[in-house]
Amino acid sequence: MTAYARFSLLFLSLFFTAPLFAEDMETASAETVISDIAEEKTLQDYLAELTEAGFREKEELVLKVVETDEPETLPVMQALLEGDLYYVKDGNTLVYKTSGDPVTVFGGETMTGLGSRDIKKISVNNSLRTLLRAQISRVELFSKNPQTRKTAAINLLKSADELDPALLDEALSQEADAGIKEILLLVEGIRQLESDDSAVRLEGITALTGSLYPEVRGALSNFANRAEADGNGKELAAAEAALSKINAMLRFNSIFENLYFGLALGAVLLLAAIGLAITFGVMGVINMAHGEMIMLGAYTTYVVQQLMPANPGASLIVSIPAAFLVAGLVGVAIERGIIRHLYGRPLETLLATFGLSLILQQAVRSIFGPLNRSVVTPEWMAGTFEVNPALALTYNRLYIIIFSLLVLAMLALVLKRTLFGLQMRAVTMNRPMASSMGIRTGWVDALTFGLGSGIAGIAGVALSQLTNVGPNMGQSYIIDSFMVVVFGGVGNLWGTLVGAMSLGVVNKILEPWAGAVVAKILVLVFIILFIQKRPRGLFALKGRSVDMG
Amino acid sequence: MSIQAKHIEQPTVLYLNGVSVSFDGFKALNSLSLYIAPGEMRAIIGPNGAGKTTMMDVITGKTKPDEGTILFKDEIDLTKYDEAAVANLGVGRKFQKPSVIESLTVFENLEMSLKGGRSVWAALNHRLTAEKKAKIDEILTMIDMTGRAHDMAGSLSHGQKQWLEIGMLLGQEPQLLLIDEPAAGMTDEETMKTAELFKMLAKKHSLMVVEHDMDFIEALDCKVTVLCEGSVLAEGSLAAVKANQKVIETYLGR
Amino acid sequence: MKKMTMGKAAKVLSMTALAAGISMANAADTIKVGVLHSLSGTMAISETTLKDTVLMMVEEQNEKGGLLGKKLEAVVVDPASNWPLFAEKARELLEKEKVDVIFGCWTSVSRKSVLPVIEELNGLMFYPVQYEGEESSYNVFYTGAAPNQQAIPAVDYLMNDIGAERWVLAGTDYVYPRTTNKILESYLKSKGVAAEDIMINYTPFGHSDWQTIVSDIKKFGSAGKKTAVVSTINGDANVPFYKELANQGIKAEDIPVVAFSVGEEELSGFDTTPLVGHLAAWNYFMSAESEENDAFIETWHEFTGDDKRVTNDPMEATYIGFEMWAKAVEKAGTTDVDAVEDAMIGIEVPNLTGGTAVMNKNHHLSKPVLIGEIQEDGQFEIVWATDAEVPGDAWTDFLPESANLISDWTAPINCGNYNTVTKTCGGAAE
Amino acid sequence: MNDSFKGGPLTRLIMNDQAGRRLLGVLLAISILVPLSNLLMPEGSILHVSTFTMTLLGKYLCYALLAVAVDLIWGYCGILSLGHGAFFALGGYAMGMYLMRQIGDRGVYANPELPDFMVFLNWTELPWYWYGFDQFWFAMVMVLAAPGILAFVFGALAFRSRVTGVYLSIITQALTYALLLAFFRNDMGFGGNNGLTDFKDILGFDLQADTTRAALFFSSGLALMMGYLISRYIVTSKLGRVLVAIRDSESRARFMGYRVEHYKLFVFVVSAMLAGVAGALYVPQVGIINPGEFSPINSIEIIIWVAVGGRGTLFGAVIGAILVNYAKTYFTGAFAELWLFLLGGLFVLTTLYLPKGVVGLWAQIKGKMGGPGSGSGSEKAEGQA
Repeated sequence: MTAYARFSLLFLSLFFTAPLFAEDMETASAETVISDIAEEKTLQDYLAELTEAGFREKEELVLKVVETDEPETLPVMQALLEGDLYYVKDGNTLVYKTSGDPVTVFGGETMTGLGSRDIKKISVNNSLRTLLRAQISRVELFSKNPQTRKTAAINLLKSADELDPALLDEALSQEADAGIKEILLLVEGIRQLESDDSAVRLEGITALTGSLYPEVRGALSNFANRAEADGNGKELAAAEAALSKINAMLRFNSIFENLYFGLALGAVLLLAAIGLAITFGVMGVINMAHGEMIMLGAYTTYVVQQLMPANPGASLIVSIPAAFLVAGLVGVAIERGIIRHLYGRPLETLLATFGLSLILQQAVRSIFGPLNRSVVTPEWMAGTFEVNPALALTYNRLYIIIFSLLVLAMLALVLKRTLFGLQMRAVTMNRPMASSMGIRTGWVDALTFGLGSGIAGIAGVALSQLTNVGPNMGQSYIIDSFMVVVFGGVGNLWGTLVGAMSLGVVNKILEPWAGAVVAKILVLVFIILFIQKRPRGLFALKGRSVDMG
Repeated sequence: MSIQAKHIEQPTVLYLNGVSVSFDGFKALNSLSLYIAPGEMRAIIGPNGAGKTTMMDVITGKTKPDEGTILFKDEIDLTKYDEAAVANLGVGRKFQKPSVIESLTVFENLEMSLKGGRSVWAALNHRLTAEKKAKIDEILTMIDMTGRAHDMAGSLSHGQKQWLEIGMLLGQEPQLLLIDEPAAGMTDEETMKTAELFKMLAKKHSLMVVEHDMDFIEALDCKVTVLCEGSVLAEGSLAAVKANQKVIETYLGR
Repeated sequence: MKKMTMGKAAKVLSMTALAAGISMANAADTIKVGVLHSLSGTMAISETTLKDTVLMMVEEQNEKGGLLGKKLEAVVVDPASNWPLFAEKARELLEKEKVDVIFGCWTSVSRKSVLPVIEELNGLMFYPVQYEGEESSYNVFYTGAAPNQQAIPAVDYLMNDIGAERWVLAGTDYVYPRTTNKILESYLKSKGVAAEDIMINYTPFGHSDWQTIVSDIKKFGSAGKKTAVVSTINGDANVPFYKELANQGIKAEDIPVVAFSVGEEELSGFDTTPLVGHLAAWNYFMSAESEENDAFIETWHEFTGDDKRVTNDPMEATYIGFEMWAKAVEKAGTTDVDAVEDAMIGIEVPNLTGGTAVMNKNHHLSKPVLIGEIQEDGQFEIVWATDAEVPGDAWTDFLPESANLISDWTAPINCGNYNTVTKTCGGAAE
Repeated sequence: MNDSFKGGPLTRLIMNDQAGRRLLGVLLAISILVPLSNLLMPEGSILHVSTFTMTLLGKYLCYALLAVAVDLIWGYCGILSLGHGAFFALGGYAMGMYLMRQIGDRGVYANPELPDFMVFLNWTELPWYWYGFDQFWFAMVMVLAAPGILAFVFGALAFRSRVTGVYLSIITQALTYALLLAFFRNDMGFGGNNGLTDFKDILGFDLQADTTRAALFFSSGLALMMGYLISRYIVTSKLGRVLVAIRDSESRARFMGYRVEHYKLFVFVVSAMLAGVAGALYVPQVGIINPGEFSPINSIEIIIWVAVGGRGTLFGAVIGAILVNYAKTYFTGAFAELWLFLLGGLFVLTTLYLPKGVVGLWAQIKGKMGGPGSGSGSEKAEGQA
């Protein structure tokens, strides 16, 4: 279906006067292809055609561009791939544009005074991106930077069968880095599977055995299918042996992976629950507005990021104290305004805080609108840490695990080592006594509630990296948070940690086996049954009963 | 061991033998042994943390002992029962802090405590018979609260709540009463009245009274057991106990 | 004693009744337009925009002088993402407010909840969201896409243009994804896709931890065949899903994800940088170039006072529905439901993407189908479109139970679920 | 006190319950007058109650019964269930399944056996747990049994293990949340997110007919009155005093020899069944039952109705449920964009200034004026009669 493809040569004559004709879908026709005169053309000509071409034509143009092999070729293709290649509508000058003013491709001049409507991106689609990546990889295979070469080699795994063997041989002979060479050998191995010679094919299988690259597994299973279809028993057996070895390694991987997923989920639960462990666990406030404190933290992150759009990484760091302050101050205000009138009536705190949560949700909806807000992930949080080619740990989860533990550690430190922590414990243990010792219990209460809320705000910063930032986001965490705190044992930070992590891991171990929903149901049933066994949670304070009244 | 060995052949209402309980490594009761004879009144004293309340918890089924046996009327092993069952077997307990049902009236509190009709069904179909009413009136007189029968228990004074609770114990008609610091918070006059009441009760019931107030114990005029660190330190008349060197060192001396 | 009680009861009763709104006042000089979209709760995120769209259309129509010489008056209620409340509010709109038409609902369950009320009271509703089909009511006009106007063209594109051979059908566990995936599964099998090359996965609403599922998709995609994901994941679950895709490094070139519930509005809550190239199939994209669209966007920006606000497919569907209704009312010369229903069929309104939308006999539209790739700026680049408008099919041909059913609200059939084999109108016959 | 039109226990119940007597009078009047006015008065008459108003009031009555059920355990026994919506929903589903089976072959796919949602999800036969629901009596048994059995199993476990206070609250929340997730699953065979809808008739009567609606309305009123009287009977019996004892001092009750777990279990199961009945009457009136009813937020809302009305007074629960829901209906219509502020504010203000709810306020005013004890005063004053 290329009827809607936009392009091109028909209008080459109108090139300079009417670039917008390119948008005219009706006149485009699928059968029109690049004309023969293209042979004579230079890089510049091809690129000029790019501004007008449809996606199919662009693919052919890219292949022609590759052949030009001029100094600009590689940067242009990279810019095209990244979506940084634009043209000025008036005059069709090709420019690179990232964040600042556009820079011309030929000549490198900076063009000023152009608005966003004056230039237009040269769009690419998925197949073009695939093509570009493959083509660029072929060039980058000879880059000086080993990291670039490695990426290029890995990219070539995907298109190994289309590769020029001479190019691969050359790369292999030049490659000094053992790791990259290994990958190139895999590329060669995949190619060997396509060979007409059975011996070479078997050689290929041997070369591929034990590699965890998904492409290798893909090539081998395709090969096995072919061998089965052809009735080639020997090769099938060899391929299946290689595959089963890979699968065994993958199974081992997946155990580790599930554990990691579990800890990552546990970290999210922990972050969500720590604040509640203070407001509910320590102070006994059934704080239904806890989720909204998380939400406030996430919105703070959004606002901070709007204030410093150029630097998402730094803004995230700034957001942490900012979110703590915002949510914390709101928490103090709530405590002073409402909660303090309700001490000794814990169930009524449920009512009041539920009302508050409705108000806060609607307030955020009125201020920011009902839509989710986009919070940008800084680059250092994106990507994965590759343990092996089939096991990659996502950085953001890794950071969140570390972050959650840090927050917990900081909190423990505050409670154990500071005067405020001491006063807080004194007030919760024996209010009249603390009061008679000159502690201003009112302020300790307010600050404690503020602390719990502030920590919920910090959780919001972290969660903004994982999920929606919207008026309802708090609702999705409130129930889980209560489960964690109660499961761990009310009033026990250590219990909150162990509770969150074990619920996370149990959930993730069950999930591949039972599915996401059933896993969650099972976890809930598990909590219900567990509480029967230990009615005061995992880490209950034992001892002579003091609850007689 | 030597103490109870002498009496092993006599009938007992309560018989604790080698009872131990520990919480997180802390031995609240350490091989505690003691017995109470039918119709006996016994005062238990001991410093804080001696295990008095834990002992009551263990007897009434609230806490399960790690080891040891507790025999009621020489045949029923109380460690096998929970609170409600122990109460229905005939062991009544009064707490240190008065625990009456504050949002019910004095009358209702007593009505609830009357023996029998503990099942859900019985409670649903309960009728206040003349017989029961008479019994309640009797208790009201005994605890001197006839005039306040229809007041909320929550509106009573501290001492009155203590009395009401004792009255509720009587309604249960237990054979053994465990009473934790009944004199706490009472005026001297009330204390003496309470002592008189107890002495009267001791004719029909066995009583175990935990108390700090020496005047009160003096007034009770009964055998005294001194607990310390979860086991019996000394036993005998108040005077004998007071003279005991070990007791002086660990408790009275301070 | 008893008498007094009764007297009091009557007083309380009459007060309640008054308060609950037995209002006899029915302003005859305006035409009332009911707006039944959630303004709070989980669906507010999507539906609030549609409420604004209707308000904008009403305002515009009034500037043009209203309809039949009367002004339009919008009546907005909030069913608060609570499905039974939808039914109650629909009744309130029809019985108490006596509205002439309702624009509303988003989720299937809200529509199902409202349907009996609308049918009982013979109301008229325009439903502007893509849905699972398998329904056609006399009282409802469906201006969103039926599965054959979204899902099937999208799969065709992935199969023919991208070369996908292995499929992950991931959805939220409710009726729209279930039905769509059933249809797709049957369609894919009819195209020769083997059962082991189809992976189906359902997750609950608001699912937020996608680690395992994304990792499974990645593994499924490494079997040597080009793999594509067809996502019917709904609403709030999308953000964490796409974030996880990005974090686990799944690029659109390797495993493209085509979504049916992710439009410009949803993208405005995403960080789209890592998502460039993933796809969506709709009948409208904001990036479509046509005069009508430019004008629509401009009016929208003016109305909201925010030139960053995006437009999306359900907005276009609302727009088309409203324009059609207005035309039909003028054609019928009345707002009477039966007359308007009759006039609606065959009504044409220009699409915002060019071409014309037609209301068919089955109360579904003929509309073009577009496929767009996500761009860094949160817009879609249209990479494919059908040659002609596709007529919406109320009953899919890919499910055995509904293959023989058609909907035709004109004489002589006049039936929402007419069985072409038995030549009878199904259960909906009264 | 001479209007002892029925003898025996009822007399005892109604005596000393001035507020309850008024409430029952009003309920009786509403239950009779509203349907009559809807059916007999011509539309347009000032005395005509529209079908909209009647179904709305019918819904409130169901909610009020639910509130009574919650107040019975929370107000009198101190069991704060954050999962009572689950019992309501189960009763609703039992009724919904009956109504679904009544559709018969009038579904869009005209399948005589299977509901539509099963047909298009390719179910080939009716799952076993749907058997029997084509019989009204069976469905009615299940309306009581499904919530009752769940409450019995859950309560037997939890009360025997002495899970109390907030721990109990949270696991009730876990219970309803787990059920929410389970009922959302289409594989469960309860219609998934869409739930059960598009009902046609009940016992052969068209659900959309005003007469049927009127009958349902009357039944709801009757059910509420019955529920009130049953609860009243329980709380005024000695059992009620044991419940209060458990609420105020659980261990005291235990040391008095009462098996606290049996009492709690009994009242929990009764309460769950009342909630189930409320759900069963709710469903045909609103026309849909879906898993949203299991949502923990719904259960919290029930608590709020009771608290607003006045915890520990049964009629307070009724008043609270009607008041809050009326406010919600009114606000979502009149202040579509602001209603959350208003409702949230109402909750906050109620807790701060009306700790005993609306009923408490009333009692306070009455108390100042020296009137006879109403509200909680009368609750406490009877007992010994």
